[in-house]
This record gives sequence, C-alpha cells and structure tokens, in this order.
Amino acid sequence: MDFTFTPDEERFRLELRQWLQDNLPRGWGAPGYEYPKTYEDWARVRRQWDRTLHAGGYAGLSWPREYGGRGATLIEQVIYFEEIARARAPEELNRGAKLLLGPTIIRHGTEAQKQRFLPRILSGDDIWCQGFSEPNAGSDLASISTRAVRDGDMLVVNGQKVWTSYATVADWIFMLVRTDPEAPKHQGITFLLADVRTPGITVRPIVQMTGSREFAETFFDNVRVPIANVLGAVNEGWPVTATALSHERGTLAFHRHAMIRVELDELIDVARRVRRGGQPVSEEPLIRQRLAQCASELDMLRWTLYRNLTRQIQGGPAGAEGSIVKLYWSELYQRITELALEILGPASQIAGGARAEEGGRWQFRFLKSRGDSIHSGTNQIQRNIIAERLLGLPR
Amino acid sequence: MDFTFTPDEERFRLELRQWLQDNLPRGWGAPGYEYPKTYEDWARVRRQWDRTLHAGGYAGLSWPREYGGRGATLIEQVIYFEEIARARAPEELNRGAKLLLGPTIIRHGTEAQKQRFLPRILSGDDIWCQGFSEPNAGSDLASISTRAVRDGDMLVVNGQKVWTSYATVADWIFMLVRTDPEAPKHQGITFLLADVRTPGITVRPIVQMTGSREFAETFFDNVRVPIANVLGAVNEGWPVTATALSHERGTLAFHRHAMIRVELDELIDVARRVRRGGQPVSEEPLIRQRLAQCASELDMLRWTLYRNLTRQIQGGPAGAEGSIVKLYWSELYQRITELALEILGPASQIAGGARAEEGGRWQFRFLKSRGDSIHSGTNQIQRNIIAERLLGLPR
Amino acid sequence: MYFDFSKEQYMGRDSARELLDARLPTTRLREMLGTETGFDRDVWRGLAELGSSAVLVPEEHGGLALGFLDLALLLEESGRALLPAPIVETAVMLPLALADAGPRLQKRWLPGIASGDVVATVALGGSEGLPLPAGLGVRAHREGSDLVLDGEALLVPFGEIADVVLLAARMNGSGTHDVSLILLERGDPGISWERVEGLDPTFRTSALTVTGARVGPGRVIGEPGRARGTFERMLDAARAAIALQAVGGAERALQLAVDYAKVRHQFGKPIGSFQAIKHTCADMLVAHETTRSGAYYAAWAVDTRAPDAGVAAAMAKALATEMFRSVAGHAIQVHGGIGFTWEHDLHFYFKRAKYLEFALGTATQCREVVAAARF
Amino acid sequence: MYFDFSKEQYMGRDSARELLDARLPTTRLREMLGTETGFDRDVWRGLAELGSSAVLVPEEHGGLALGFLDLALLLEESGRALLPAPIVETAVMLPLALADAGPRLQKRWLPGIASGDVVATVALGGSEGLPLPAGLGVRAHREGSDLVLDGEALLVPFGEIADVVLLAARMNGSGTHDVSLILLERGDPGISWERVEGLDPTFRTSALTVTGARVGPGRVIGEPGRARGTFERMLDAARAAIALQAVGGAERALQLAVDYAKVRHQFGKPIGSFQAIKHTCADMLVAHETTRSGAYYAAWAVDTRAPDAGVAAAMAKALATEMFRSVAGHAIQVHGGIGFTWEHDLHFYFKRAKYLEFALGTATQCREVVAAARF
Repeated sequence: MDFTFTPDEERFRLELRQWLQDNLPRGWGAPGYEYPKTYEDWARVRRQWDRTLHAGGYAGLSWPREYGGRGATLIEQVIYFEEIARARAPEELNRGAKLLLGPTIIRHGTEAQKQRFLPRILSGDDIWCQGFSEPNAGSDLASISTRAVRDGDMLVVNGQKVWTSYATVADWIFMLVRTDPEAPKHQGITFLLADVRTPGITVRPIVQMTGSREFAETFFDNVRVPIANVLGAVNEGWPVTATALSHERGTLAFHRHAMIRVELDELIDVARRVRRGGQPVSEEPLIRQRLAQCASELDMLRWTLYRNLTRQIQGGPAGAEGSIVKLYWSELYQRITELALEILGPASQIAGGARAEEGGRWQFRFLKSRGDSIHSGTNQIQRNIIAERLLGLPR
Repeated sequence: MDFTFTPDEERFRLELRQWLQDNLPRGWGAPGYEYPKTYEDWARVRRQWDRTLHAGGYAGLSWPREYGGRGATLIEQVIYFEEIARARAPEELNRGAKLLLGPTIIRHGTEAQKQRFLPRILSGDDIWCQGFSEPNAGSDLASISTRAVRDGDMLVVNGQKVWTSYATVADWIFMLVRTDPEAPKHQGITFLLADVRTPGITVRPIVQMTGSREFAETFFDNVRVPIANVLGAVNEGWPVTATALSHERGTLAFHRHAMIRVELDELIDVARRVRRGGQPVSEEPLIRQRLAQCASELDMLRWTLYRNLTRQIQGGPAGAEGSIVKLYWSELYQRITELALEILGPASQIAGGARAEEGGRWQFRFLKSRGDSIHSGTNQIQRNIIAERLLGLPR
Repeated sequence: MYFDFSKEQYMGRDSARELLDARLPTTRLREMLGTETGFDRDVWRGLAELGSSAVLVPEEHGGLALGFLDLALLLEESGRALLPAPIVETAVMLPLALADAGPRLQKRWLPGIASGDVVATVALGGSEGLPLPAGLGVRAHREGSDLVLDGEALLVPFGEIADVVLLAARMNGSGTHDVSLILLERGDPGISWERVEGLDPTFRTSALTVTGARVGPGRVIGEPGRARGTFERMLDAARAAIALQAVGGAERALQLAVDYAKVRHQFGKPIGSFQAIKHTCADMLVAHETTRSGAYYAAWAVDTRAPDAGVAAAMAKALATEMFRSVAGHAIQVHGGIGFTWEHDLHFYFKRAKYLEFALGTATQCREVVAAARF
Repeated sequence: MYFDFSKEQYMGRDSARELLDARLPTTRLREMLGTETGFDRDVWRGLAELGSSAVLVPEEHGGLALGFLDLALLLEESGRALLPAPIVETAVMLPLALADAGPRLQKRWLPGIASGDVVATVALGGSEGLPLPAGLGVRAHREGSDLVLDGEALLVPFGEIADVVLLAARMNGSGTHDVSLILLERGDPGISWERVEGLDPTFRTSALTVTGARVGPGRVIGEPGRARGTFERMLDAARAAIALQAVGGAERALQLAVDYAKVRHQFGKPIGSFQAIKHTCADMLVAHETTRSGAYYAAWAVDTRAPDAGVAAAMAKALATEMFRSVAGHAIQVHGGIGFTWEHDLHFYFKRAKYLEFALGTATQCREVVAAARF
C-alpha cells in the first residue's frame, strides 16, 4: 500500500497546475467569480476552453498517442481531474465525446471514421451530443423505438430522443436507432453518428428545475444519414453501446469527487465565517456533527475511488464498482448541499441579487444535486446493477 | 373535532385505573420492579393475570355480552389499552385468543364451538397459540404445506409450524392446514382448532436473540383432530384466516403506542438524571434533538391512531391503515431504543448485575425492537400492502 | 373523542379546492412567474368570498368569528395549490395579533381583512436565523411615547403589495424576549422594500429595511416590549398553518408520483410494480398520513387554545415541512428525468417545501421548543 | 499510488481465515458462552503462531518488527470470526504503548506478548462515557515517586484473564488531558475485578476497581501525566483496528444475508429477486465497501504515522462501526423471523457491532475529532 505519487506523476501535476494558472479564462478560479449567466455564454466559454486544452496538449488525455491523445496513465488522468477541479476550471463542452465516444470509435470504428472524427473531437471543432434516451426508454435503454430504415446507402431516421445534453450547441450526435424491429430487444439496434445540421433534425431545449438548459429533446423527421456513419455494423449496436457506457462511470467519478471536495472546503469556510448568536455556525454541535460526517463520507468516497483505481490498473474490471461510487456520491452530494442551506440559514433562500449569500450558488447546487441521482442511470438502476452484478442476486 | 371523553368514558377509565391499582400483582407497576427471570415464571404470572382480569370483568372487552364479553365501545377498548400500559400491567397470556380467535369463532363458529371455546378463552382456562407460519410460509402465508387428510370424522395432520407464540404453555392451537393440495393456493386451506396435548404434537421452544423464548416450533406427526374442530368449512379456511388477521392490526396498536409512551417518559427521566461532563444528558444538543424528534413522532403516531379510531367508529375500514401504523411504530421504537443506549452511554452495554443501568431493561428493549419490524408481517410486506391497497399501485 | 372535521368543514374544503383547481392551475401559476407582483387579486378575492380571511375576524368587524379549525382545510388546500399569497399572514396572523389590539387598530384593519380588500403581511426575521423571538431583525427603542425602529427583516412574504405590515421588533437593551408588535402602513416614512429573488419562484418575498422609522402608540399592539404572549399565540397558529400547507402540498406531490408510477412503463411493466418505486411511495404515504394527523391535532390545539398548542404546532411544523421536502424530493426521483425539468410541476412543490422549512423557525428550532416543554 | 495489500499480506489473511474457520466456527463460539473465561487459549496460540501479536513487537524482543498494515487483514479476520479475545489490546495497544516505555518494562512484557504467552488488556473508560482522555475512569496522584490510583474502569476486555493491564489514568488536579500510562499486574494489591454481563455475550468484559493502588516509577510508561502522545498514537491505532474488525464482521453478516436471499423462496421466487431485499443488500454493500476503503486508509495512515492518522482512524471507527450495526440489523431483517432467533448466528454480529460502537469513543465523539481537525 502506498499513497505517494512517482516523481513523474508529481511533475505532471505541477506542470498542469502551472498551465492551468497561466491559461484559465480570466477571473475563473476565484471562489467569488460570477459565472456566465446565459447558457449560450456558458457554452461559448466552454467551447473556447476545449480549444485551449487542446492547444495545451491536455485534450484526449487517455487516448493513445497515435490518435492525437496523450496516452496518459490512469493515475495521470486522476491527477488531471483533481487539478482541474482544484483550479475551478470550466467543464469541457465536449467531454462526452472525449470520454465516451472517442474510445468507442477507437475500438469499433473504421479507419475512415477514425480519421474523420477523432481529431475534430480533440480540437473542439466538432462538439458532440449523446442521443441515447427516449421518452419511453430511460432506465430501460434497450427499448428505444427511434427507427432507421435503409434506403440505398443511407439510413432514414424517424423518432425522438430526449436528454440529449448540449444538443443546442452541438455539431454532431451519436445515437442509437432501431434498424430491426422484429429482432429481440437487444439486437436490431444500430449505433449511428449524425450531423446535427442534417435536414429533418429539430432540437428543442429542455429547461431544468435549476433554470439551466443543457438538455434537449431532439426530433428526427426522415433524417438521411449515410450508412458509412454506422459505428460497428447495422443491427450490432448494443455491444458498441456497452463499450460507450462502460466509460461513462469510469474516471469521471474522480472529477465529481474532486469538485465536491472543493465545494466542501468552501462550505467549511462558510460555516466558520457565518455567525449565529455570536458564534460561528461551525461551532453549533448539530451542524458540526453533520459537517464532520459529510467530510468523513467524502473521504470514504476518495479512498474507494483510489481502491478502484488500483484494481483497474491491475487489470480488474471497472464495471459495477462504478455504480457503488455513483450511488454514494450522488446521495452524499445531496446531503452536503442540503446542509449548506442550513448553514447559511434563512439567507440561503435568496437566489440572486445583492443579498444572496455566496451569490446563490449553494442554492443552485442544492437544486442541481437532485438530478445527480437520476442522470446516467437512476439510483434505483444502480442498486439493481450492484445487487445483480456484484452480489449475484437473481434478476 | 373533539379530544375530550364523555363522562361515561371518563368513569370507565377511572374505575379501571382504580381496579388496576387494587389488583395488579404485587410489586408490578413500579418502574424499578424486577420482572420474573424465567419464561415459565413469566407465563405463570400472566396466566394468573388473565384469571384476575376475567374476575374483574375486563376479559373479552370487545366481545358481545352474550358471549361473556363486556360489549365495550372502541373508545373504551382504547382507554383499556392506555390504562394497562400506564399501570405497567403484565401482558395477557391469552391475548391472541381474545383478540383474534374469539371474534373469529363468533363470526364463523358453530353454536357448539362457541359454547365450548369462548367461555374458556375468557376465563384463561384454555390458553391458545397460533399455528399459521411455517418454515416455507412466512410472508407468503397462503403457501403453507402442513397437510390434513380426512379419515372418517377425523383429520390427520402432518407437518410443521413455526413462530407459534406461547406454544410451550398453551392448551390449544388454532392453525391452518392444507386439505386440498390440488386446489389453487388460497383454496384448499382449512382453519383448524386442536388440543395441544393430542398425541403426535411436539413443541420445541425457539429462543430469541433477546434470550427469551415465547415462540416455538410445533411438529405434527399423524395428529388426529375431529372434523368438528374445523372452523368454517373444510377447504374454506382462507376467508376465516382473513377475519382473524384483520383483528391482528386493530386496536392492538393502541396498546403498543401506550407502552412506548410509558417507556419514552421513562427515557426522558433517565436523560434528565444521567449526567455527562457535569450536565444532564438531556441538555446535550444532539441527544436533545433526537429525543424531541422521537417524542414528536410518538405524538404523530398517537394522533394517527385516534384518526383511525374515528374512522372506524364511523364505519370506515380498519384494514390497510393498520399497516401504516405498524410500520411507523416498529421503526420509531427501534430508534427510541437505540437512542436509549446512547443516552445511557457505555453503561448501556451492561446487561445484568448490580452495575446494569436501569436493570438492563433498555438493552432488552433494544434487542426486542428488532423483532417488531418482522413479526405480524415484515415491514417489507406492510409496504406492499400500503402501496397496493391504499395507493392502488399494481402488484 | 372525534378526530375528524365536520361536514361543513369538508364542504368548505371542497369549495376551496374547486376554486383553486379552476382559477389557479399550475399553468396559471407559471404565467404569474412573469407578472410584476406574482399575486392574483382575483384568486385572492375568490378565496375571500369563501370566507378565507374572515374566519378569525369577530362579527362586529365583518368577520365570521369562527375558529382555526374552520380555516384548517382551506389552508391545506392553499398548500396543495401552491397559492402565491400571504394567506397565513393575512388570515391567521393579523386577526390573532389584532385580537389583542385596541379598538381603533381593530377597526382600522379588521373589516378590510375580512372582506379581502386588505392584503397583510408580517415582518419577522433577520439574516441570522436565530430562533424566534431572539432572531427578530428589527430593534425598537422609545423616544417619548413613540417607538423608533431600525433594522431589517428578510423574506417578508409579498411585502411590496401588502397594505399593512405587522412588524415584530425586539426592544433595544432589554431581554431577547421582549417583543413589540407594530403595524406599518404602505408609505410610512423610514421604510423601504427590496424585492428578493427567492428559491421558490412562485412565492414572492421582499426585504424590509427600517431606518429610524417612528411610530406613535396608536400603531402598537398592547404595550411596547410586552407583546410576547400575543406574539407566541400568533406564531403557534402560523406554525400550525404552515404545517397544514405542507400537508396539502405533499398530498399533491405524492399523488403526482403515484399517478405517474401507474402509467409509466419500463421493462414492460408499470414502474409502480417495482418495489423500489412501490415502497418509496408507501414510505411517502406513511410520512404524509402521520404528519397530517399531527397537523390536524395542532389545528385543534390552536383552535381550543389547549395548553400544548405551542408544542403541538412546533412538532407539526417541523415534521410536516421536513416530510413535504422529502416527499417532493422522492416524487422527483420517482419521475426520473422528467421530474427534474422546469416543464414538470414537481419542482415548484420541492421549492415551496424548502421555503416552508425555513419559514417561522427551522425544524431544529421547533424541536427545541418541544424539548424545552417536555424535558 | 497503490491502494491494495501485498501478496504476502493477503497470504497472512488467508492463513488467519483458515485457522479461524477451522477452530472458531460459530458452533465453538456458542460452546464458549458456557465456559468460565469465554476465552480459548488454543485459538489464541494459533493466531500467535501466525504472528498476530508479534507483528508490532521489535525483533530484539522476539517480534516481527512489521507495521500495522501487516496486521490489518488479520484484525479484519478477527472481526469476521467474532474472535472472543483482547487482540486489539494485546497485539496493537500494548506494543505501541511499550514502544515509548523504558527497556525494563519492554523486556518484562514484549517477549511474552510476541510469543502469545501473555494476554494483555487495556483499562480506560469510566461510566460517564465522556470523550477520551477526559473520560478516563481512574485518577492518579503522586506520593513521593509513586503514583496512587483510585477509580473504576468499566468494560475492560477480558480483564480477569489478562496477565497485564495497561491502565490509563488522569492526573488528579491537572488538566483533563494529562494522561499517565501504568502497567498493572495480576495480583497487584488495591485492584479488584468484577465480571460484567455485557450486551455481547461472546466478548467478556470486566469492571476494574482500583482503590489506593500504589505503583512505583518502574511501572509507568514515560513520565506521569505526560503520556498524552503515546496514548493518542495507541488510541488512533486501536480505532483503526476496531474499524477493521467492524469491516470484517459486516462482511460476514452481509454474506449471510445475500446467501439467504438467494435460496429463501417466498411467493414462488427467491426473496433476493424482490427489490426490497435486493436494494437493501445493495445499500449494505455500498456502505460496507466505502467504509472498508476508509478503514484500509486509516490502517495505512497509522502504519506510516501520517499526519492525518488520528482523523483517518476516527472517521473509520465512527463510520465502520455504524455501518456494521446497520448491516447486521438489515441482515436480520432480510432473514425475517429466523434472523431474530438465538439459534441463528446473526444476533452475535449485531451485538458485537453494538459493542464496537461504544468501544474507544462513540461515533459522535469520533466525529468531533474530525471536526476539531478540519474546522
């Protein structure tokens, strides 16, 4: 057992930290910084940030060098996530493509597809959105009903996707379509790449309860997509999907952990600063216990992530352990943000304006946290996965 | 809305209170009283108490007068439970027979059965145990497999029951047997009354995790029971069972509520008396909040019971509301006993001897409370009942 | 022993529900997000016609002279409909406070309250969030027979449209429990309002700043610094009222979850047939039914001025608002992605629950009231 | 960055599990309930042969001079097997305390500890349950160069069979944090034992009463009243050890629940296919895996004397013991009626969990350690 980093890893961390300090967008990184107000401004900042990362050599960290990546080790990827959280850097706009799609194209794509798509993912020239969920296929993803019918060397797509993150600002969509409605549910699915500007695609933003709007519904009306844009083969999209999803719960949790840690540290500062009845709130026994409990649980998360990391480095599966981590952090984060409102007291109710404590950001986080137990597989689904795959309980 | 009692009800309460004061077994009722140590001594006290209640006219409170009961109103029954809890009276040994079996015989029994069984239930001459559960029929009661085959005017019983409370001290058992194994699960069941001393019946006590042993396994080896002892008709025992079970979650909850209230009052006294670091434990902010929360929840239980009572008096169904109450008090009681150990501190770990705080009784209650979410339908089953019957969710 | 409402009280409930279902569907609530005041005078008048704010007003002032129980189910309905209006303040707190005021103040305000012409609000807390009354945000000191007021009250419901503001202030230099109750009117010098953007967009709040505002004795209820009893009766009733609103709101959120669980299919079955959903809904119902009982009891205790009214109200307020937040949160989870959207109504319930949790004393503060009374 | 044990450490784990599975099945544990001491010297010696209590002892005293990490998995196994023996005290606490003692004391006890001949225990808490060291139950005062001891330590593990008792005492009249560490031997005048019937019947405890017991400086570790540093290192390691035992015990309880859920049928299906059971088991695993990570990290921090060792151990102790109690409780619930019987093993796990929860500082007290360090 050893919790130290190698000199190479430490060097990577320090270089990255320095690079972030030099390259972060103006004002970012300061706790009090006012983030862009509109979703469009936000997306613009993030798209620019993707380009900056690319220029700095930090795009596609995990990708092999032959595809323009950095070939970074798992530990370097973890360091990367820790440092960008620490620096409060913007999230990459094209993260889904870099983490999920890229590795999937590398594994299942044709040479032409690799040439065409991979470089533009890294450079941020193509922003991608993910078209998996449908109104009647959420937890039960394999029951998608968006149809694609072959017409010569084209597939003609009709149907609807939902929760397509970033669809309003994306250039491309990777999506699942049903190409054989007669086949069993998990067969007859095709993994397709489509230009969002293809005629017949309509994107309607979905506003979330936080007021932000990074999701959308996407409608397909006789959309013609070349067969050449099928990833894998027609009707054989499910294993391709499995590859993509296996990356969803991978190292990303390190980023969430590191972000929550930055926020919890902020919260501890708040609790020491805000006074109630002449003493800092951090001295109130009830708050104190709950804050200590949150800090402890966050450490449990951290060490669990590191244990999984070692297991992965040793060649163990990433799979269902990711569900443990997702379940744990999403519920922990809900408790932390709820506690934050109690620490702030009645002023936590104020969402904006000069009187808003901490710029209303804890309130935003509090609301946002409610989505964390839903997206990327609801916590009910995560519990199924844990029970069935890790404990071997019957379906 | 009115929370006062009528003069008649108040009179009933005061008479009962006085009667309890005059008739309670020596020493009972004082908080520090040392209860009988062995199960057999305990049963002896309770059997005697049943006789005393009968002599005082308090046996079969809810039964019609024509069957030797008191014909008491629902409110009088509630008052009864409140007062016996307040007086810390022993539990009736024959409670199952009085609450479940008696009303079931009154509804489904023949005149001969009524004549033969009812008076001896009330007098405590016949103590009854309940033979419903089997090793493979717990939550799924209708899947019992104890067989009974007709032989002339006898039924010959073979099989095994489990969780037969009081079987080691009982005279009679009311039980379910399968008389038609070909019929659908809920048909082919017969409700049978058997003398525990019939040859072929063997009772093996089950010791609980508390160390007490009020349950038993009961084995049946070619046990011959007269057809005349069938309650209802052969193969038509399931509706009879439903009658019996509908009484299980009835007014009994009032007794549990009243007992928990007595215990919580004791616990509040303990918290004010036990000092830690120079102040009463009741002043520690964390304990204080949890104790106040328990007290509040106990009040929620009380008012819910009273609301149900009014609904029942007005002719509403008793049914699934009982599941709400059972679920709520069993989980609340677990929290209360757990809190009690924390209030007592390390000394709570001591189970017996001169150093045991409060005679170790909180520890006993702590362990016992774990059974409350299991017996009479596990809390998982209660949730099913609530969701399906009260919310109409699909099976 | 009869723990239910009367037939008349249920009829009143039905009328209120009918009115609110018709005039305040959530589509209307959404429209009002964009209006200047976030307040709908037609709905307010409609409720007033049902007697909402006349219930606790004496007959001599045009009221119905009924009890809190006669208002309880209407308050529950107001929670169910997420009514964006200071009904707890106008219909409960002002009449109770004015009951202890002199005849001139009563005559000035009670008839308008009873008729629905007056919209009233109450200004209490500062930013510190201390328990009441220690946490009152405005201080008063005497100058001759006048009181001079300074300070701030955050989160005053619909402050900017209120015709009258009942301000509770602590007396400078005296104990933390010496309360004065003052009636401020719109346009009084030395007071200013600022709209506050709150967590709950359907319920407008403002911050009130008072700077050397001077009021004569005619504006004070009872004696300066001696209104503790009035203040607490008013607070108890308001807490019971909020508990009832939480019960009403939670009922709707639970209903939405159950309805959705019956029709939403995944894996070929309604999701309500999966125990994960089924048991969650069962737990929601258990929490809802039990705290509803407590809220109803608190209503009775307030109505009859029972000795345990303050404890019952504190219990009900703590448990019902926490229950509402939990039920609304679970309802979102049952809905999955759709529950997290702005388009779906659930988030309004979740946000209202969070508003109610902080209003008039947090659950922690309410539990302390219980502790202080019981041990 | 490598967060796993070494192959050798896993081999040690396997040996310990093999030994305990063979010699300490729960049937044996049940037999021991009826024995005089509740202690099995054969099992103890078997563990000693695996090096259990030699790991932390220096080579010059016959030890293995290894680190806490080399003991961690054996401690986990001891929890899994519900080992009825003062292994935390003998193998962890005594060697750590004696590391700061003079050579004569070391020579007197360490070789016996390393060989397994000596059974040691530690006497700490009084009945009040205050945080350590304020809650130490025995006071010491100086008389010349001697210390005179008075007081009581409740719940001393296996006190009556221990050859040596490490007693931590507060100095009379000084700050609550001035600790003296004294070694008492069996038969010392002024000390008496009384068997205490505890919640966990498989783990014997005794109350130690000290009445004017006089010890010379040769019995004291370090300086009287100055052993705070030693005490805390020892406490940190012991808390990490208890966290590991809790992780081990919980693993077994979870396994029993999962195994049962796979074979027990109701309504024609294994109960493990019902989400109520399935999700409960998933939650148990989540709690178990995450606190296991924390316990392993605490072991590393203790092993390397990392600056956050005390915080890591306090966190792990609080969360792992609460997790164990919760997992054991859920395991009983999953089993239904059978889980509530004496005949089934689960209650022993539940009771051990409750013992560990109270040992060496409650979860509340441990969280306070975290709070004091972090904010």
